[in-house]
Amino acid sequence: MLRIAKEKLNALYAKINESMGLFIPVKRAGEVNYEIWKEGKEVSLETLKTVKSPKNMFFPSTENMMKFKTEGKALEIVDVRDEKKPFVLFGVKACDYKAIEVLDKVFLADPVDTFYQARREATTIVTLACSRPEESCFCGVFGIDATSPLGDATSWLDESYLYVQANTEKGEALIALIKEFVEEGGDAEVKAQQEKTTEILKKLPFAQLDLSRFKPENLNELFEAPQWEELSEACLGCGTCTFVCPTCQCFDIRDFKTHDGVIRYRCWDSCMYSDFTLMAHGNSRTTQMQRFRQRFMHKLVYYPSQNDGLYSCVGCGRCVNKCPQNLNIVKVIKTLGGKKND
Amino acid sequence: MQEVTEKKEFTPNIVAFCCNWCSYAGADLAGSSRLTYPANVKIIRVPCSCRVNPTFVLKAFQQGADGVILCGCHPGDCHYVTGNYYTRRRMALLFSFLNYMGIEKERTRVEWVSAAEGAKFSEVMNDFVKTVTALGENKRLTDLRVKEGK
Amino acid sequence: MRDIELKMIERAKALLESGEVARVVGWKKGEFYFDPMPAVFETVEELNDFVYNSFCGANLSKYLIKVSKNPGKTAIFLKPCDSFSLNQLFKEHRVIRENIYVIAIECQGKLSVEKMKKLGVSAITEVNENGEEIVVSSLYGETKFSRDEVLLGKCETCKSKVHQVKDEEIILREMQAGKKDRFEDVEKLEAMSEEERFTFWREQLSKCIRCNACRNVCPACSCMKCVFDNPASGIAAKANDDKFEEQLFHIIRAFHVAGRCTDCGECSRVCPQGIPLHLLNRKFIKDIDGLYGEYQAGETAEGKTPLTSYNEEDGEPSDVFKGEEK
Amino acid sequence: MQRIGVFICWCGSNIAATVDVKKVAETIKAEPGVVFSDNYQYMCSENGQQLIKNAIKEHNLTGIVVGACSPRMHEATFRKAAEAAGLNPYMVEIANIREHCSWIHKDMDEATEKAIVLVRTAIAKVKLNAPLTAGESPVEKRALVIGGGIAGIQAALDIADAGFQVDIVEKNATIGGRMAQLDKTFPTLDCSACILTPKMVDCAQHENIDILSYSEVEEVKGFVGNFNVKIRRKARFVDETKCTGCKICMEKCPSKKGLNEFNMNLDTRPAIHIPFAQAIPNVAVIDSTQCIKFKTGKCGICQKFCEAGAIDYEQKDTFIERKYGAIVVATGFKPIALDNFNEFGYADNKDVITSLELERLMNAAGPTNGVLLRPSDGEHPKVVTFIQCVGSRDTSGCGKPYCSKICCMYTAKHAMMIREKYPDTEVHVFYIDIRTPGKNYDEFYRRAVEQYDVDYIKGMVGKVYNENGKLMVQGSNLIDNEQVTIASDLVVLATAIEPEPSVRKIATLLTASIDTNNFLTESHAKLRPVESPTAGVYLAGVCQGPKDIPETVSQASACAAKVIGLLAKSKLKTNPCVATPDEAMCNGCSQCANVCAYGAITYVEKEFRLGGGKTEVRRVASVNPAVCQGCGACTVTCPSGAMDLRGFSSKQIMSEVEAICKK
Repeated sequence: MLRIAKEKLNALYAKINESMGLFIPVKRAGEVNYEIWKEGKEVSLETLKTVKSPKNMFFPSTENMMKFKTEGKALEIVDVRDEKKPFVLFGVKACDYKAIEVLDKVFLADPVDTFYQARREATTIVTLACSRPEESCFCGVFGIDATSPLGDATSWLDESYLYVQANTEKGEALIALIKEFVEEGGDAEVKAQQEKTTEILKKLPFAQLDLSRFKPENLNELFEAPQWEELSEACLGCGTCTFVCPTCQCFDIRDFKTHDGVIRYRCWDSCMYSDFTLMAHGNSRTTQMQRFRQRFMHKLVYYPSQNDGLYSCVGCGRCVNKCPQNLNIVKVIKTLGGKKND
Repeated sequence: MQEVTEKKEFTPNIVAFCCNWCSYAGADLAGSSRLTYPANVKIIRVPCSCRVNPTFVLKAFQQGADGVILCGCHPGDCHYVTGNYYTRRRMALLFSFLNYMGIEKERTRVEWVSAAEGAKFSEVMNDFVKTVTALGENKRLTDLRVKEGK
Repeated sequence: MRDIELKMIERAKALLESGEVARVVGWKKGEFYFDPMPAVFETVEELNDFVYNSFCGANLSKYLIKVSKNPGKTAIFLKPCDSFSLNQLFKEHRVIRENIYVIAIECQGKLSVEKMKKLGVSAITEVNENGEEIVVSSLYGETKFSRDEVLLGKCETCKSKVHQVKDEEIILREMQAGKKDRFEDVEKLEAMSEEERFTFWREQLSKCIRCNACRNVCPACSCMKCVFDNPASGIAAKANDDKFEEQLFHIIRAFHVAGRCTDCGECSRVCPQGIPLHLLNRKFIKDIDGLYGEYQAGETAEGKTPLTSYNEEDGEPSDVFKGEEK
Repeated sequence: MQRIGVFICWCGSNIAATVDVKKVAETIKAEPGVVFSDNYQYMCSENGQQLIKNAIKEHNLTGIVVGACSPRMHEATFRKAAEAAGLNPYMVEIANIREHCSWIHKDMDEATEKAIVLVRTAIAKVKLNAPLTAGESPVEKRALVIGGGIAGIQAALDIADAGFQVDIVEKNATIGGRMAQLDKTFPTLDCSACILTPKMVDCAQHENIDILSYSEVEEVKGFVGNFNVKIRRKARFVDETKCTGCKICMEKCPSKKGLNEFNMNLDTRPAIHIPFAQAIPNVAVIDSTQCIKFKTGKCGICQKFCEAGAIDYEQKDTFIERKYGAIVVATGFKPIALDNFNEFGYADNKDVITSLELERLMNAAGPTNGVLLRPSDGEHPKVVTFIQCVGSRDTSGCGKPYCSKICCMYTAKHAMMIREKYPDTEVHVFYIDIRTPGKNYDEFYRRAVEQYDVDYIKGMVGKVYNENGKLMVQGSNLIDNEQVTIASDLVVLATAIEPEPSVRKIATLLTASIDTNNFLTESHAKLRPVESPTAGVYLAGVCQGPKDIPETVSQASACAAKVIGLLAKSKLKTNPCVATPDEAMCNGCSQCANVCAYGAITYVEKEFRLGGGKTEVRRVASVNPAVCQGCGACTVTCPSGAMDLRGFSSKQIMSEVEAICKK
C-alpha cells in the first residue's frame, strides 16, 4: 500500500496532467461532476456522488460522429474522430466502476463502438473506496463491495492521506509516473476504514433488497404486472434518472447544419421521452407507463437475460436522490422483486 | 497596434427584420434615394414586426449574426392595428432578458421606421453597424459548431 | 402537521365514499419520511398510504391536465402557491374548473433534503419536526436544524399564503409568507456587469444535462408537444451539444412561460444540478411588474397575460436599459 | 427534389452598374437545387417575362427566384408570369437586389457579394414555399346598418340606391338620431329637420331598405361576406303594421308625466307616444315603466280608443336572424354626464343648460315652441353666457382628453341665432381656443363676432353660482389679464360628446377594436379611415371620432362605397398567406385568440385518435381564412409553435436567417 499526503494532491494532479488528461470530480457552481482537471479548479474527492456519473468520459452526452461538407452541389464526408490522448479517470466509486463493466458489454460487443472503444482504451481508471455511504446507496445488493473497488488502481481517502494500490499494468505505470509523491504505508488505516464502512453498509436501509423474481423466466409475468400503472403514475417523463444513471446507454443520432455542411452527432437519449424509439409508423410505446416499464424491465430483466444475469443497475442511488417526484428503482424492486421485500 | 488593425477588419453580420408595410418600404425608399448603409446589413421581409419570434432572433445569433435589429411601423400606425404593440412588449422583455444573461445590450435593437423614412432607415442602419462593430464579434451567443471546419 | 394530514385523509375518504369525486390527488408515503410522491387515490383503501408532511413540496396541479380527463370529478390538495398554477391552467383551458374540487391546505413552508445533505448530513434514516426545530437522525448521528436553514428554496421567498382558488380548506394555523424578498437575487444579478452576469450563467447553465425536469414539472410548460421535441420547429435538440444550446433552451423556455409563470419554483426544486432556474423566470416577472404594472399570473382564472395585451403608452424596448445608464 | 430557376435582372443599369449580374447568375448555378440561372436586361418586360415562362416549362421548375427590384414593385408581375406558365404563383420569391443592394452600395465587389447572399436567401426560402391557393367565400348581398342617425341613414340610402338590401337597426322608436333634435345647422343655418326628414322618408319608402326600429343587435357570428346577426325587436306594445300614427292614443293617455327624452327632458310626454311629429316609422310606443296599465293592470284607455286595434299589451320581445355581407356601425354619440363638473352649477340651477338642451329650447317643435325662455321662470333671458370646452380637452380625468370638435361651431351658431332673434340680448362666450377648420367655418365664426357682436372672452370659467336670481359666471379674461364675473340669466355649457355607450357591446359582438375613449378604431388612421380592422365592418359618424354633420355624411357615403364594392363581388378572394394551426400540437390555450386583432381565431372541440383505439376530445384553435389578415401575431404567442403563417412560416424565416448568416 502506498500513500500520498492530501496536501500534495494538487501537485500530483498537475503532474498527471503534464502527460495525460485528468478527469476528476470538480465542484462548479455548487455541484460536483467529473471534469477535465485544470489548475485552479476545485477538486472534490470527498463527494460521495457526482451528479452525473463518470460514464460521459467514455460516452459523452454529445459526440460528433462525422461531417458532411458541402460546396455548391458537391458533398464530402469527413471523419471527425481524433486520436484519443491517454487520460486518467480519477476517483471512480465502486458502483460507477461496475457500471463501466455494464457499458462495456454494450459498446465493446460486436459490432464494436469504436468511439467508445478508443476512449476506453486510452483511459487509466483510478477508483476510490467509499467511506461514508448514504441512505440511497444499495450497491451491495448487486454484489459490489464499496470498500474495495477494482480498476487499474484503487484508492482510499481519509483525513490526511490518499492511499493507493495498483491493480493492473496501467495502474503500475501511473504510480510510476507519480512516484515522487508516494510513500509506503497505510495498510492498517485502509483496513480499519473498510471494516468501519462495511458495518455502515450493512445497516443501510436498502441493503436487503430482494431481486429474486427478476429472472428471464418471469419476463412475461413482470411485464404484465398491474403495479406498473401505480408505480409510474407520478412520472413526469423527464430524463433525470437516465441522465444521472451510470449505466443508461441509449443515444439518438442527429444532424446539425453548419455554414458549410452538416455535422452528424449522437447525444444521450432517454427512454422516458415520448420520441424515444419513434419510428415512421409511430411509437411502439405511447404511454408514460410503457416508457417507465421499459426502463426498469431493461435494467432488471432484459439486460441480465442477455448478459449472464448481470443487472444493469449498480445501486448507486442517484435516481433515488434526483427523481423530482421521488419515483425510483427501489420502489420497483420492492414492489415486484421478491418475497423478502414484503 | 495589432489589436487596432484587427478590430478595423471586423465587419459584423447584421440581420434586419423589416415589416412589409412600413420598414421594408422605408428601406426601399432609402434605396431609391440612394442613401447608403453598409452591405453587411441584410433584410428579411416579414408581414409585421409581430411575426418575429424570439426564436428567430436567437437563431440569428446562433448562426453567427453579430447584431439583430427589428424594424416596424411606428406604434399606432401598424398596418395590422396592434401588431407592433405586441412586438414592443415582447422585444423589450426579450432584450432585457438577454442582457440579464450577459448578452451585450447593444447587439439587439428595435426601431420604428415608416415608409416615408428612408433617411431614418439609412441612419439607423449606419448607427447600428457602427455600434456593433465597436462591440466586436458575437461570442456569447454563437453556436461554435456552425463555424466548424472553417 | 399530523393533525392536518388526518383531516385531509378524513376528507378524502368522505369525498370518495360519497361518490362526490372519483379520485383524489395527493401524496403517498415513500421509502423515507422525506420522499413522499404525488399519487392519485381512487379508493378508500389506497388512502392508507396517504401522507402530508413538510416534504410535500411538489406542485400537484399539473397532474390534473391528464388525470381530470377521466370521468368524474377530481379532488386535489393544493398549497397556496400551487393554487396559482391551477388558476393559470384554468385560464388556458388546460383544466376545466367544473371537473375539479379544490381543497386548500395549510403550508408552513416545505423542507429540502438536498439542503440538509449539503449541510453535511448523509445516510438519513429519520426526520422529526419539532415546531421550528428539525431533528435529523442518520447512521452517522443526529443533527438539528432550524426550519429556516433547511427550507426549500422556493419557500424562502413564498409570495403568498392565500389560496387563489378553493372549494374548501383545511387550515388549522396561521401561515406566513416568505421572509426573503422575491427579487433580491435578481437585483443582485442586475447589479453585476454584463461580463459577470455572463460568467454566472455560463457556470450555472454549463451544468445543465438537458434532462427536461424543469420543463416537465412546470405547470406552464404544458404543451402537447414542446418545440424542443419537435424536429419541425428548427430548434429541436436533446442533450446540449454546445454552450449555445444550454442557453437557447433556457431562454426560449423562460420566454414561453413569461407572463404565465406563477413563480411556483418547481423548476429549481427539481433541477438535479441545482441551477437556480427560477431566477430566469423571475427576471421576466420583475420586468413585467416594472414596465407594465404589477401582474401575478394565476391570481385570476380569466383575462389576458401581459404578453397578450398592450398599452398604447408602453415604453420602448430601448427604455428598459435607460434606468441603468443614469 | 426541388428544381429552382433563378432570374437576375439588370434593370438596365440600375442593377447592372453596381452588381455583376452575370457573375451572380453564374455563381448561383452551383447552388443545390438550382437547375437554371440566367440574367436579362429587364425581367419585368414582356420579353423578360417570356424568358421566365419558357424556363419554367422547359426545365420543369418547381420554384423561381427573381433577383430584381423590390417585391413591392413587381412581385405581382412575376407571380402572374409564373401562373401563366403553370407554376403556382406562391412559388415565386423576389431577391431585392436593387433598392436593398445596387442602389445603396458603390463598390461592385461588395454589392455583387451581397446580391449573391440575397439570392441565396431567397432560394433558401423558396425551397420551403408551398403552393397556395386563394380561398373563396360567398357574399351575402345584404348590409346591416347599426344606428339610424344621419350617418346610418346616409349609408343605408347610398347602399340601397346601388341596388343592395339594407337593414337599419335603431334602438330608439324612430330613426333620425341626434340630428333630428337640432334646430339649425352650421355654417348655413338651414333648418335641420328640413334637410333630415326628407332623407328619413326616403329610407322608409326605399324598396331596398328595411327599418328595424326599437331593435338591438343581440349576437353576431360569421365573418366578412357572411355575418349571421341576431336582432332583438323590443316589444313596443303597438302593432307596427296596424298603427296609423293618428296620435289619438297620445291625447287620451291619462299618464302624461313621462319625461320627454326627445326634448332632453325639458317637458313631458304621455306613456304612449310617438317621439316627434316626423318620426319614422310613425308608430307609437308604450313606455311600460310609466304606463298605468302595466303598473296597475287597470286602464287600457289607449286600446279602447285605437281604431286600428294596434295596441297589444301582451307583446313580447322577438328575435329575428338575418345574414349580411357587410356591417356599418353608426351608433353616434351623447353629451357626457356633467356629474364631475359641479363648478358650473348644472345640477343646482335650472338655467344652466347644455347646448343640446338649448337646441330644443330654440326649436319651433320644442317645449317652448321655439321661443327662448328660461327653464326656471319662463322669462326671456337678457344675458346669455356660453362656456366652451366643458369636459373636452380635459386632462384632469374629469372629462375627455379629446376635442369634441363641433362645439366651437355650434356655440357660434347659437350665439348668432340668439342675437338674430333677440337683438336686445347680451351674449358672452368663454373659450380656450376657437377651432374653425372647415369650409366657410371661420367666416361663420367671424360673422358671430363682427356682425352679431357676440362677446368672445378667451379664458376659462372657474365657477357659476346663483346670486339673487342671477347666475354669476366667474372666469378669467386672458387677453386683458383680469378676472371677470358676468351676471347672466342663462348659462349654456358646450358639453363634450362621447360615443353612445352601447357601442361597447357592439364592438365586442363584432370583435371590432375600440379605444380607451370608446371610439371604434379604424383600420388605418390615414389610409383606411372608414374600415374597422375587422373585415367587413365599416365605421360611420361619431362612433369613430368626433365629427360634424358634413363629415359624418361624407364618411357614411365612403362607408357605403366600401360596402357596395364588397357586395358587388360574387365571391371574396381570401389572402392565402394566413395563419394555420397544427391541430395535433394545439394546446387550446387561447393565447393566439387574445392577440388577434381581427377575431379570426375561434376554438372547436375535436376528437383525436390516441394510440390503442382510444380517442380524446380536445379544444383546438381554428382560423377563419376569410378573416385572418396574416400579420402573424398569433404565431409568436403560441408556445408550442402549433400556429404558423403560410408564406412566412417559421421554417422559411429561419432558413433565411441561416442563409444570411453563412459567411
